Amino acid sequence: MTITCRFFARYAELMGHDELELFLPPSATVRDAIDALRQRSGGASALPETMLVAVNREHTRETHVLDDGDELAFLPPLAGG
Amino acid sequence: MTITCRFFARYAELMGHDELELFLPPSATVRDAIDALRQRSGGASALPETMLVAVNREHTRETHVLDDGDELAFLPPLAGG
Amino acid sequence: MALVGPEPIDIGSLIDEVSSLERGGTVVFIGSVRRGPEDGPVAAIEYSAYEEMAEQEFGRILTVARDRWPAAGLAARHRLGTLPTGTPSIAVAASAPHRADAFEAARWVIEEAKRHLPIWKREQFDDGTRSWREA
Amino acid sequence: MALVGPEPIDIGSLIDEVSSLERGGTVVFIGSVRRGPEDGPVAAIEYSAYEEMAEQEFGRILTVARDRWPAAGLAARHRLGTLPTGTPSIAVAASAPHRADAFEAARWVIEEAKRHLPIWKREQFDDGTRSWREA
Repeated sequence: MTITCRFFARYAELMGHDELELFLPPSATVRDAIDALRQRSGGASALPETMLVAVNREHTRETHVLDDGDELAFLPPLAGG
Repeated sequence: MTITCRFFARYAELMGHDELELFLPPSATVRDAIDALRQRSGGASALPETMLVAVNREHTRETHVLDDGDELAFLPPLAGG
Repeated sequence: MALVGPEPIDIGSLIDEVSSLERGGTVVFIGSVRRGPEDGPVAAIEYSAYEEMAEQEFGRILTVARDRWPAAGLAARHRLGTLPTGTPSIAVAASAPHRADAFEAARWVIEEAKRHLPIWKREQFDDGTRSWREA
Repeated sequence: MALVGPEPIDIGSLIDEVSSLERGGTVVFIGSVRRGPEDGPVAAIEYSAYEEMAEQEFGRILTVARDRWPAAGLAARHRLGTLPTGTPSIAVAASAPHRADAFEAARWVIEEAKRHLPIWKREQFDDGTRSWREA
């Protein structure tokens, strides 16, 4: 299945871009997505092992099971205002 | 001695004016001034027996001894804002 | 700058007065003439004051507040005269490096002002009648 | 009306949005880009957001606040982009029949926004260097 990954702020800077498509087996979790990303070369390997995540704009946890077409966002620590 | 009395809001309405000169013996207190006022005919007799007062723009009490030339203000209950 | 007087309250200039680069948080309180279900058919409120004393007392309130929140910027106004419902009658602006102080200082100043300023209100109702409102 | 976006924050129109005759007390909070002794030589802050989510989260915060303070009027904005020191980045307006509610609602909304909006800051210093500021 295809997951759209989005990166913001420091993570986008690390990655060198703010969006990529990730291909994962069915029933993959957010944790699986993070592991798959961190095995890549380049900035992705420098991503933290645990990150704040949102799926389809809702905060969620690493155990969340992804669906095809989901938007998975990686959020650096928040500092609004 | 001469005391300038000032009346505000409801008290000015009762009195029909917002200022009058009061002639009092030396060492008269605020209480003496109130008593002298309330013995007058007209609106003054309807003034409350106790009132919030200020002498020369400072809150004070009925026992305050007045000086010649003082400004004695009678303040209805406050309701600013 | 008169703290008490007939001029309309300019919120923008009140904010400008308290702003500075070190103060990241600004709180403005605006009190307006209200016409709610508890208020009856209020058309306007006439505000009158012992002006010289109100000016002095409001100045003192700000002085005490500056002493309590030394890093804060503070400004305030109370308008006098006949103000139709919806019109601002009092405003307080407080800025500070951190927002908690800005909130506390603004709140403190408005509470003190409501309690201590020698200012009185007379309500004007839709039918033309008027009545003093005392706290 | 977008809650999050690049447009300058218009405090006057925020106040207008929450005003009504029944609501006698209005509190406005304005957060600006600060340059104080603790901040270093900050020239500007770049604000970036997960915009769709920030818009949704800010909307939810206001919905919860309206539920908690049903008589209140509430409005808010968060500005994005590169904002020089002194520029407002966030503003919240709350009005209510009584001022205690206006103060509480404004404070609650700003605290929630600071904690939950997916918005990030990168500081730009006088020497041209930049650094992410994380809470």
